[in-house]
Amino acid sequence: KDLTLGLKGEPTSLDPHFHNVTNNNQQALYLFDKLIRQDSRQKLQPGLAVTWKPIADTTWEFKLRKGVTFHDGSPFTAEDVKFTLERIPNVPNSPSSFTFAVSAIKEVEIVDPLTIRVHTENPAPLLPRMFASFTIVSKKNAQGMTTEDFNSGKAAIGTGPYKLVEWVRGDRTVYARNDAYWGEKSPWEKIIIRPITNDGTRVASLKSGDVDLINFVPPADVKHLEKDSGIKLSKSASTRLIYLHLDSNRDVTPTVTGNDGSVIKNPMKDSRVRKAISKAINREAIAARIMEGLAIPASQMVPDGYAGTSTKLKAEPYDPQGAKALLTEAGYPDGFKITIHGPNDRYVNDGDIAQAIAQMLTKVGIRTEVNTMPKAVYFGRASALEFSLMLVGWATDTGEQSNCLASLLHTYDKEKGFGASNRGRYSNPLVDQKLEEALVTVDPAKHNQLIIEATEIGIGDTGIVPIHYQVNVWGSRKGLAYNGRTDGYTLPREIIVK
Amino acid sequence: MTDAATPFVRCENISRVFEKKLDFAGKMARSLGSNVREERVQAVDSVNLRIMPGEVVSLVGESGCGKSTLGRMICGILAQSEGKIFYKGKDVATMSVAEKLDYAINVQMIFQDPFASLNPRKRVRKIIGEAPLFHGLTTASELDEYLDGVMNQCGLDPSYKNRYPHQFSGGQRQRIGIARAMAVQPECLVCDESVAALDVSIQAQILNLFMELRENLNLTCLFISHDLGVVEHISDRIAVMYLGRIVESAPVDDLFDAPFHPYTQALLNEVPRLDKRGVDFSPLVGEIPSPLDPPTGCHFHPRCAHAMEICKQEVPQRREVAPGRWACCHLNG
Amino acid sequence: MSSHLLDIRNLQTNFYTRAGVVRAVNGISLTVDKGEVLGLVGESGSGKSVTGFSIMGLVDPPGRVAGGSIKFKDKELLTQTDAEWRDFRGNHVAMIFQDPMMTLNPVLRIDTQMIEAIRAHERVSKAEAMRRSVEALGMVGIPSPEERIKSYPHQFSGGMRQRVAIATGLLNNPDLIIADEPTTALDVTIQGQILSEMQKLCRKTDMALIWITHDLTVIAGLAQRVAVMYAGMIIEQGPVQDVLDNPLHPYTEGLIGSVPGRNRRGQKLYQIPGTTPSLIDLPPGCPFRMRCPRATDVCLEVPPVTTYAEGREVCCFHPGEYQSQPTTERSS
Amino acid sequence: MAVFNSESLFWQAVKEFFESRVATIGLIVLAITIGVALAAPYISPQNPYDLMGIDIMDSKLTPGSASLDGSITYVLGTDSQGRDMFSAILYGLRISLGVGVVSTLIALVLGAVIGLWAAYQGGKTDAFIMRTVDLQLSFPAILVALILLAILGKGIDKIILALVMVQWAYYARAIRSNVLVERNKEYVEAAKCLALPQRRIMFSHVLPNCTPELIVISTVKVAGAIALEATLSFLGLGMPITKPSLGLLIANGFKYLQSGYYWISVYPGVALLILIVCINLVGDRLRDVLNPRLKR
Amino acid sequence: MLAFLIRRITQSAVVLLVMSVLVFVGVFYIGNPIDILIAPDATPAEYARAVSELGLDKPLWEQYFVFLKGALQGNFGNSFVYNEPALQIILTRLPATLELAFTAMFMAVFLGIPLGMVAGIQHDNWIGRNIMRFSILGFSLPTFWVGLMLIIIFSVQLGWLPSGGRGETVELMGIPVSFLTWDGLRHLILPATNLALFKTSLAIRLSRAGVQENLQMDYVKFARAKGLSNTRIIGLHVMKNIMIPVITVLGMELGNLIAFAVVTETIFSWPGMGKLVIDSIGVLDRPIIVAYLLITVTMFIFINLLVDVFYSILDPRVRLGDER
Ligand SMILES: Nc1ncnc2c1ncn2[C@@H]1O[C@H](COP(=O)(O)OP(=O)(O)OP(=O)(O)O)[C@@H](O)[C@H]1O
Ligand SMILES: Nc1ncnc2c1ncn2[C@@H]1O[C@H](COP(=O)(O)OP(=O)(O)OP(=O)(O)O)[C@@H](O)[C@H]1O
Ligand SMILES: [Mg+2]
Ligand SMILES: [Mg+2]
Repeated sequence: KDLTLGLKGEPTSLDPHFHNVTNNNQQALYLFDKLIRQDSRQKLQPGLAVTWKPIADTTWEFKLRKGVTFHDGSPFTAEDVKFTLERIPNVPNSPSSFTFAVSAIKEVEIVDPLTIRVHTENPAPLLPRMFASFTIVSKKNAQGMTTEDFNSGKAAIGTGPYKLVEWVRGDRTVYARNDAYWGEKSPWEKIIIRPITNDGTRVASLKSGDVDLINFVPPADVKHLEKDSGIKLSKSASTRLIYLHLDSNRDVTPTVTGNDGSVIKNPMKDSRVRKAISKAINREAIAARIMEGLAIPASQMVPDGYAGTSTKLKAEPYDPQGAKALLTEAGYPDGFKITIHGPNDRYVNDGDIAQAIAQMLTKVGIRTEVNTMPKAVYFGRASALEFSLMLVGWATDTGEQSNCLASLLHTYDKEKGFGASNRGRYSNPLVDQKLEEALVTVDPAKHNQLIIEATEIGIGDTGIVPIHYQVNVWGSRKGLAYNGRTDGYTLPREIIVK
Repeated sequence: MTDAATPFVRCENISRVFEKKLDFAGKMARSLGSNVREERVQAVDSVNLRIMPGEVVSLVGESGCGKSTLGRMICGILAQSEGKIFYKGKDVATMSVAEKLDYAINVQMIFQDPFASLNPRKRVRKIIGEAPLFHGLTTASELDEYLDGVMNQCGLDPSYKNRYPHQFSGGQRQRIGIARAMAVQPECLVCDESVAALDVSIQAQILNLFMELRENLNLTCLFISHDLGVVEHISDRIAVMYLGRIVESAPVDDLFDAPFHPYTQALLNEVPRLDKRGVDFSPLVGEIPSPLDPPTGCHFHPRCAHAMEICKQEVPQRREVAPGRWACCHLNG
Repeated sequence: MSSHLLDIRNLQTNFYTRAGVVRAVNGISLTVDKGEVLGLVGESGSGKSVTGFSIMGLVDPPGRVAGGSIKFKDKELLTQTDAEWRDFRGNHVAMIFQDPMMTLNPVLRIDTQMIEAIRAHERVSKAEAMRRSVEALGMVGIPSPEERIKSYPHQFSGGMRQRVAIATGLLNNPDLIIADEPTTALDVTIQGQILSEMQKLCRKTDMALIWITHDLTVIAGLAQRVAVMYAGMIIEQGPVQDVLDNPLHPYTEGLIGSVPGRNRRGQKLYQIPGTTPSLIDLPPGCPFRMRCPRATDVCLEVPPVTTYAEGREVCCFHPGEYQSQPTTERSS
Repeated sequence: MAVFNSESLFWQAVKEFFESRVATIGLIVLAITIGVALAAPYISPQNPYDLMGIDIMDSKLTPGSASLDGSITYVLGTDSQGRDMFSAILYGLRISLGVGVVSTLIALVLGAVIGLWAAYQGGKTDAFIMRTVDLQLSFPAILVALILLAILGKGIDKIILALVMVQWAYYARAIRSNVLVERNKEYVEAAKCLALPQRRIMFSHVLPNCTPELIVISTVKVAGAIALEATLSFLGLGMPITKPSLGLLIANGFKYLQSGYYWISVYPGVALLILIVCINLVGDRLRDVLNPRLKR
Repeated sequence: MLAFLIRRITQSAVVLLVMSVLVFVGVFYIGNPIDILIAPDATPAEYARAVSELGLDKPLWEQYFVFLKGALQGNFGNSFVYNEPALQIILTRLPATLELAFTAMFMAVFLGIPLGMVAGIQHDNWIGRNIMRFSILGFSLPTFWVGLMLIIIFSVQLGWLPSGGRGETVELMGIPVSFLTWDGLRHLILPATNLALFKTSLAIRLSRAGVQENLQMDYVKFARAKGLSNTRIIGLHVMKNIMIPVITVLGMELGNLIAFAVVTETIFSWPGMGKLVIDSIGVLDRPIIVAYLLITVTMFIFINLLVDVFYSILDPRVRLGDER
């Protein structure tokens, strides 16, 4: 009857447009719906929009679903969509909003209550992808409402599969089934979500039967949970890429010194050194020993099979000899000293991965120190370019490679908004050019081809060093299973009852 | 340089007030109507006292009447709030540094508690020897010899030099305390209840030691005690204190024969004596008043059998009632 | 002779410490009669307090009464059960301690502490107990006792507190009060007041009193009989006049000699050589012999108790000469 | 009754100390632990801080397994990096002890100087210092340390700094109140009367008499500091990950506790417990032996 | 008393002021919250907008004065992360922490003091010794380690108690509490035990020392000389005397308990403000951190004040105006 979920995180708010962060987005889907849904492999699916198509270079038309009502019984119409699109850039104090998703829009035109047209400044091939990132709120209920009103439940009225019963911050969120839901009916009357940040505690809650299902089962626990007959594990590869960013632009980089401690020229400007670093890393070992098999060695920025992935790129094989040779060739036969920085509370086993990489680099002659820190400190310093070699993660929520390319490999360009997370300041005009072209190419096939080319160039030049894609694991009590999602969301509709 | 006519130490109207001032919060509270007040204890109230060279003057009085405070001021470890102290005729306040040091060393104090007055972490050698060494009365190489002398003088076995205080009995400890003072070759000792904590038999030993030292070295002594028997035994002159004031001072025999002040009379009456058998005790009535809130006029009037109206209002002046005898009492007026 | 109120025979109290057995009370015999004031004198550590505690059954571990007998009104105390002891204490015999600052519980009001003393022995109402407490306070000379009884101990001066302690002791009309140096910590004037109150009380109620002190002069004024203790033994006892004027034991003589007073002004005081011995592993024989001017080889044996007259005893091989003197009439 | 023997207070205290069996055992174990910790570089089979020497392929081996290349046997198993747990524990002990002792010593000296100075100066200086101490003490220690470390980042120097920051005020207050008590004792007056200079009285008479209590406090505080360091490391602040202290080892093993890799967390935990319990046992006994209130 | 109050209040005000400055500067130095909060693919323009939205582009002192002005009116600013008034967020979490802390304190008092008294009275036999051994252990074990062990033993191995979370709550005078429901109680036991262990040991040691010290006092002997029973002597005379230091110390420790709840709350996912603040430090949510610290310290000060007042009630010798 009831379902209790133990989730690693908690939304910071129930206002779906306040904070663009996994936990918020995930639980927004309990209360609200998107125009365009993403399936478990992040393919686009009809949501509140039944169809969408470009009717001109700069115009997209969306047909809306008929007969959908909000929790309060009011009907869903194009007015609500328009209201949502206008609300998104105007949520006060939002630390991280969805403005990016609507920034291309010039005008929203309501054709009839179930048809809406979106006009853009320039051709916007990625608009449906963007529209798959946010949910639609009710104009009637959300107009003039603040984030607080959503949190209290007053404005948290959507078209989603569940209605909000209560939210006790830090303790639980309780949802009740929306019997009038347009989509698949929930088998549970009530869903209780318990935020349990601590990995050990979360696993323990599952084992003791306090919760029915948990997300982010830590890799270390997978082995013994698999032996537990009362528990079922579900694994799913994710789009979360763990990679190294290397300072490849500056002449002198902060943490690199010669073996004698003297300041030397930044060796990582040389693509051979970058390649050597990539070759020195034993991805299989990391996946097997540290991730307990719950990682897939990565070759590029999103896993195979996603839009924009190259079939030519393969994960760099472990080759210490080759790495040494390349180092010698680049003029560093005895290596150099460097510090690898990484967060210790952000990704699965992030600290361990950084250490393992340090171990491996040290073995090919690059004497590596490790410095891990809480994400609170880490990202600020990383963005301030204080590091030379850093461990970072990237999740491609849109399900295709372009925004990843734009953020990580495109030359940093504050005006045009490129390279926002290019903390190594990698710069390659060829990559820039292909990507920029792709972004205005509406034809899907051509668009895709350009992206692939850009990726091949960037990765081939070792602009970043991909390590692996995380595999997410859900654990549930016997009788339940989870059909994992690449975005890592835990959604009731993916839960399989046996 | 001390001629017989110049007092060794003379106190002129010295007073000592202990005050606890109100801080900012206290003042504020008072202005808001709270009844906090500054606490002011007049421990010593314009006392005149002279100690002639070679004389033993005793200071008696009830607990809290300011005996120790007066003693400590004379020793120079506590500053007076008012009045002057003359050392060998010279005002201490106007002395040079060297003279002050001379004064400080020459007047030494012996304490009451044989346990607390010795530093438990130092050996006897250090306790006694530190000051003479520091003041250059001896040298490190001659220290041992010097100590032997001092310890012998005080009836201590010099072989105990390397012991710690806790390894001695109470009487021996008191001797160590005396030796410590004697080691700087003072001319005057201030003994603050120095025998009060000792058993009778030990007390006798220490008293004998005092008298011996005094005779041999012609020491001047201020002997503070509340035990009239002891005082009677040892002193030349007695000063009786009551609540910060000296109410009477007289040569010992005169005082015991004919106490003048009603308080002295009452006090002497109280003293139990070996030769007073099966007496009916007829005590002085009343409590010792709190120095925080002393009675007006003559401090003794609430307990005095002869109290008159004037006693409540006016502080009696010090008068010479007989040659060498002073008293403060209105009966005398 | 069974007419004594308290009759102690050969009492032994030992402390079993890590360093060895401390024979704090080493075979003393003592009697107290109704209405009598007995002075128990001796130097620090001679076992006076332990004697008192033994009578009260209050010897703390590691101490234990090791032998002898204590009879109170012909009843043997040492074989009493815990409950009997509890009933006995404070009811038949009361004890008052030296330091008035410490004997009262600082966090309980005076009335609580007095009422409980009554109600521990008698089933009376609180109001009745209160009335009696107020009365007792009045008896020891505390002004306006009805108000003062509501105070806490720290609101009293030392002398007042000692009076409260005495009043508490009096509450159940005991036959005997053991006062363990109750005036040592007080000023002469206050001591005089307390002595006077005690004297009045004893005369009024026919209560017996054991006054423990190291001050011979107090005994001289207060007591009728005196017992002198040294190293756990009573080395001399007898009527006050007799003992003070004609001490037989060299220790008593020395003690009297060392009291400073006008008579010997300016002269050297008599000085008992040496210090009190440690009571651990005390060598056999007379404990005073190391300090005794009269000691001879016989003193290596424990001296026997010699009785000169009724109640006039000494424990020495070389006593002074006994001048038979008529005992003073007891002041009554 | 005074017992005369010819020993100094120190030896008497030592003798008394050993009268307690538990405390003696505690002291012996502590001595061994300290010895082992000091000798770690010489006796541990591996330098767990040297990345060259450890191999990820040896990770999470059960106690008693041999390494892949057969060169060492991991008696207590390995952690997720393939680090020999036995060596890591020895080195961890070294860090924990070092951090505990050094931070306590610095805090002690700092606090002592400040407290003494406050007591010596009196008046406004005293008031100011004591208000600062109050301020410091009105923050819960763990929060101060948390925030400080968040600001400072990682490293042994930083954690020592943080621990000093949370401890000094405590000592300053203890010293000051002790000094105020001692200063009124008669032996200090005697020294004054002997015209010895004030500074000499403070340092050579008053201070030594405050030390026994300080010794007692600081032993217990060393244990506290070690536990606090472990807690902070556990919360992810403190030591850098490649130089794990015991607390960090426990934290690293925490996530494996339920997975059957118990040794990664349990053995360092046991080592930490032994260390702290022994220090506390010794401190407790010291308190009994040195406490002036229980004796004359 | 009035002087005492005035003194305390002025002091507290200064403490709070200094502390808020320190925290402000401290958090400023840790880093920029936007770096953590913002989506990684956000454009620089987006970044700049977020910075100015939160007022982080102003100079630090200006930010501080804005804060101070608000704080004086009871407004600590909105949480960066939750966009709700920081104070309100903390206040909703406060009852959970207080419940935990008070329960732990309750356990420490009602377990620690009797055990300590037993240990003090029976100090020579095995009962006393074992109690002391337990207290040494309780004193030594780091809280986080005990928490871990409790979970492993009682929820994983034995499955008796839940491993985390708060359980069902009911409102008691408008405050949600969990100890009144069976489910809530079950959730409360482990974390409270965890938190209480150290304080219990402390209470044991304090009361043992107190009993031993007091039993040697003359007043105990005098009470026995009055013929009182042991029960009354221990239960009233000694008890009342040892309560004074024990309550004082434990009272002062209550503040520490609230702070240390950070660790316990993290381990047991107890939805209190300790966990909140750890998370907030993680994302540099300055308003929350500042408000949390101010509230904790205010509580600290208030508790100490109460303890002092309580102390003066327990101990008739103390007069509050006297202090310093
Ligand atoms: N440092 C001080 N601060 C405040 N008050 C003091 C101080 N020293 C002494 N007094 C007060 O001064 C008064 C006199 O004290 P003093 O020690 O001189 O008395 P005393 O005659 O020596 O008493 P006793 O016989 O008890 O030693 C007392 O009321 C005491 O409380
Ligand atoms: N608890 C104890 N443990 C060991 N020895 C003790 C204990 N109590 C008393 N004694 C010893 O018993 C002896 C007699 O002590 P007691 O207290 O009776 O002496 P006192 O005559 O009352 O001395 P004072 O005049 O100092 O009160 C002393 O030697 C003392 O050391
Ligand atoms: Mg004095
Ligand atoms: Mg005694």
